[in-house]
Amino acid sequence: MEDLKREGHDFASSDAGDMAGDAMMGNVRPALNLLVVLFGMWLLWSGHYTTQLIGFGLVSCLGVVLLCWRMGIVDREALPLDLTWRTLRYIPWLTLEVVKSNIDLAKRVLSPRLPISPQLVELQATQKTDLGRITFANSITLTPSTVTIEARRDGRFVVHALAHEIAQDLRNGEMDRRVSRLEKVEKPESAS
Amino acid sequence: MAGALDVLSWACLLTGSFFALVSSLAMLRLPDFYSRVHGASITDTMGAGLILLGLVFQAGFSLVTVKLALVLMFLVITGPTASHALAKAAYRLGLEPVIGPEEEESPSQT
Amino acid sequence: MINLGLIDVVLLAFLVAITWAIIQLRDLFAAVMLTGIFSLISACLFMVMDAVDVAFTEAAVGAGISTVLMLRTLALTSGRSNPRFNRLELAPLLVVIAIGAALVYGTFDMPRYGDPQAPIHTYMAPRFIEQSGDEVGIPNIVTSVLGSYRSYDTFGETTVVFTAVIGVFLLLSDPRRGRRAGDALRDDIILRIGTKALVPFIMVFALYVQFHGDYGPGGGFQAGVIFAAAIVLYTLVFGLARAEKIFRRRRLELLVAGGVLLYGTVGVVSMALGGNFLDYSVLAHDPVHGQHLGILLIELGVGITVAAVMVSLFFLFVRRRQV
Amino acid sequence: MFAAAMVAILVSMAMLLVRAVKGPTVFDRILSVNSFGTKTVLLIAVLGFLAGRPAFLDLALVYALMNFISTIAVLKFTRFGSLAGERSLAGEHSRPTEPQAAET
Repeated sequence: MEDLKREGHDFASSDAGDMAGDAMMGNVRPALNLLVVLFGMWLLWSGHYTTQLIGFGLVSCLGVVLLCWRMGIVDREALPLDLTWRTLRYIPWLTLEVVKSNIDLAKRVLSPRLPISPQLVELQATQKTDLGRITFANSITLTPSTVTIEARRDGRFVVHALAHEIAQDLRNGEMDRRVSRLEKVEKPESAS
Repeated sequence: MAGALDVLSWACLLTGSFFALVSSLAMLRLPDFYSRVHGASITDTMGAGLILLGLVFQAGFSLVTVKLALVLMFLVITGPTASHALAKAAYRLGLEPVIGPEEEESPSQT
Repeated sequence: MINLGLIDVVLLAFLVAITWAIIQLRDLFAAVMLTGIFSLISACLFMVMDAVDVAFTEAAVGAGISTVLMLRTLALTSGRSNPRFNRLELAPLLVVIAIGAALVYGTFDMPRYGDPQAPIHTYMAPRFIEQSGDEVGIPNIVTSVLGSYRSYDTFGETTVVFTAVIGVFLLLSDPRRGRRAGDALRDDIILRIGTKALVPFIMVFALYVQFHGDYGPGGGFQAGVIFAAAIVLYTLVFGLARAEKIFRRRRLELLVAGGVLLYGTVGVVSMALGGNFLDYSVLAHDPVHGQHLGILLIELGVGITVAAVMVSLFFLFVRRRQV
Repeated sequence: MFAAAMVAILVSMAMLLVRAVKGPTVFDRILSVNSFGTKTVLLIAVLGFLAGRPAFLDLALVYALMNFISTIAVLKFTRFGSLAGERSLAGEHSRPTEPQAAET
């Protein structure tokens, strides 16, 4: 809740981002996670299992993790592994929403009358972390007929919706609640 | 069994192609930039998803399946990110969206 | 293959339409966008002709890096083409028509596409196809040819890249440049997290392309460009100032030279071991292993040089003061 | 069946081409190019199966990748007039933080 009190201006928040950039140094766990995932990807993608190539893969992944560490982009945000299990329950729901929305949009586009009425919707998202807000924002964008235009750190969203009732659905906030539930168990980390 | 898979795969490919077409049609028909973003995101989700799924059924379970899944995952991550960045940039630069009437029934402009 | 024939025709028609549109448009930004589409379609054409390695390069360079550089150039000029050049000039038109006619006439003498009797298919190609498996021992013949049989050419090409970038360094490195720190797009949380998540995977993919050139399409050149693209993405989102702290100019310059040097060293070492320049067979106890090692090393050299060159070029263009 | 998918993708590419040429705003063009890139990825994947060479998928991934990066680059260009983003962030181009057309 304290999070929401902060004045949210997106542009001014770059300082906070900078601090996050320095604070993430010394965070070993995400680096190990990244290494494991990258190496797993290498094995899946490669398909050639000679000692030489696996060796190259290991060296490559290690090198990339070190470089990314130096670049300051290795942190929990980038690879939210611990969210995965709860996310797995969210993905089917989202997929269904996306499919429904696709069919609805296709009907609108194919109808000769073109029954649309674009709206701008302002929302107050209830997620407490950057990652949660991003999940929400991307879920909105992934669903055709809604696009996130602004996603501010204080949770104020501006969304473009293609029709009145789609905007109404969004205001009802089911997606918001579901995404918020994803981060429920976490300790509410203040955004870095 | 193989026949059923084939039918499934064809159905996916055809539906996916249909959505790809609808997406482009939406890009042509919808009245302004912001609504066209919705059209583009049909390709990113249903179009790509179904076509790649159709190919997965063709490939059976192999490394190719994994690669297809990863390509799809990549598209699903980058698609919305790019759409959002684009819409945001347009909004920040002051491109005004066409706002439709509140009631659903009235015909839209343009 | 009726389907592929159809695809050829459609894609070529697209190319013609785009070219026409590019000529007609006065808005240079729109022209750059259309050039991007042009290169996407050309790469599809390469694919249809089964030239996967070429399509790979076109994808990496044409669709990605060159758009960025063109946009950057556009930022230094005005956004519209000069209407003065809009008039129809007779003399240039005649010259263009004459040259075009000569070229078309020239194609009459060329063998049909895919003709097995064409000279190019009867001269060296059969030997490469039949013997590269025994001599070089690598499934991807393109890599065998580029990396081993024609490694002189490839060495030359790498040197050309090296020389070109030295020219650009001399032209664009303005010591009086105004350094302005830009925070870039980092304030956008969505873009920031997306980039954080993607960059490591892009880099690993680049290295995959680097080391799997033996088996599939790819190799040092493509890998270098993809790796550079990851750094470009990072720079775009996190800002030039931060990127330059990690990829220091001095180090990039060393890498640009280092890659070419690695390539050349392989050649010199093979001479020292009693072979010809760039004859890898002497590098190990049995020739096939030697070939493997040689190709691996020179591809690595090419990759390093290309990646460093691309990143340096990008930094130079971005740093350039707006006139 | 691959052929049908191919034809559909080609036709939709043609429609996107029209949008890219017509504009009218820069954003429409960028959007068209981005969508065109996605269609290219799909076309390459389908072509790979048609030609029986699923190795094409590596290429499809490169396309998806380059498409994303060039879209971001183009965006930076239109937002700040330069890739480094030097122009002041709250400068002439940013709009007031309050959206004008909000819901009632």
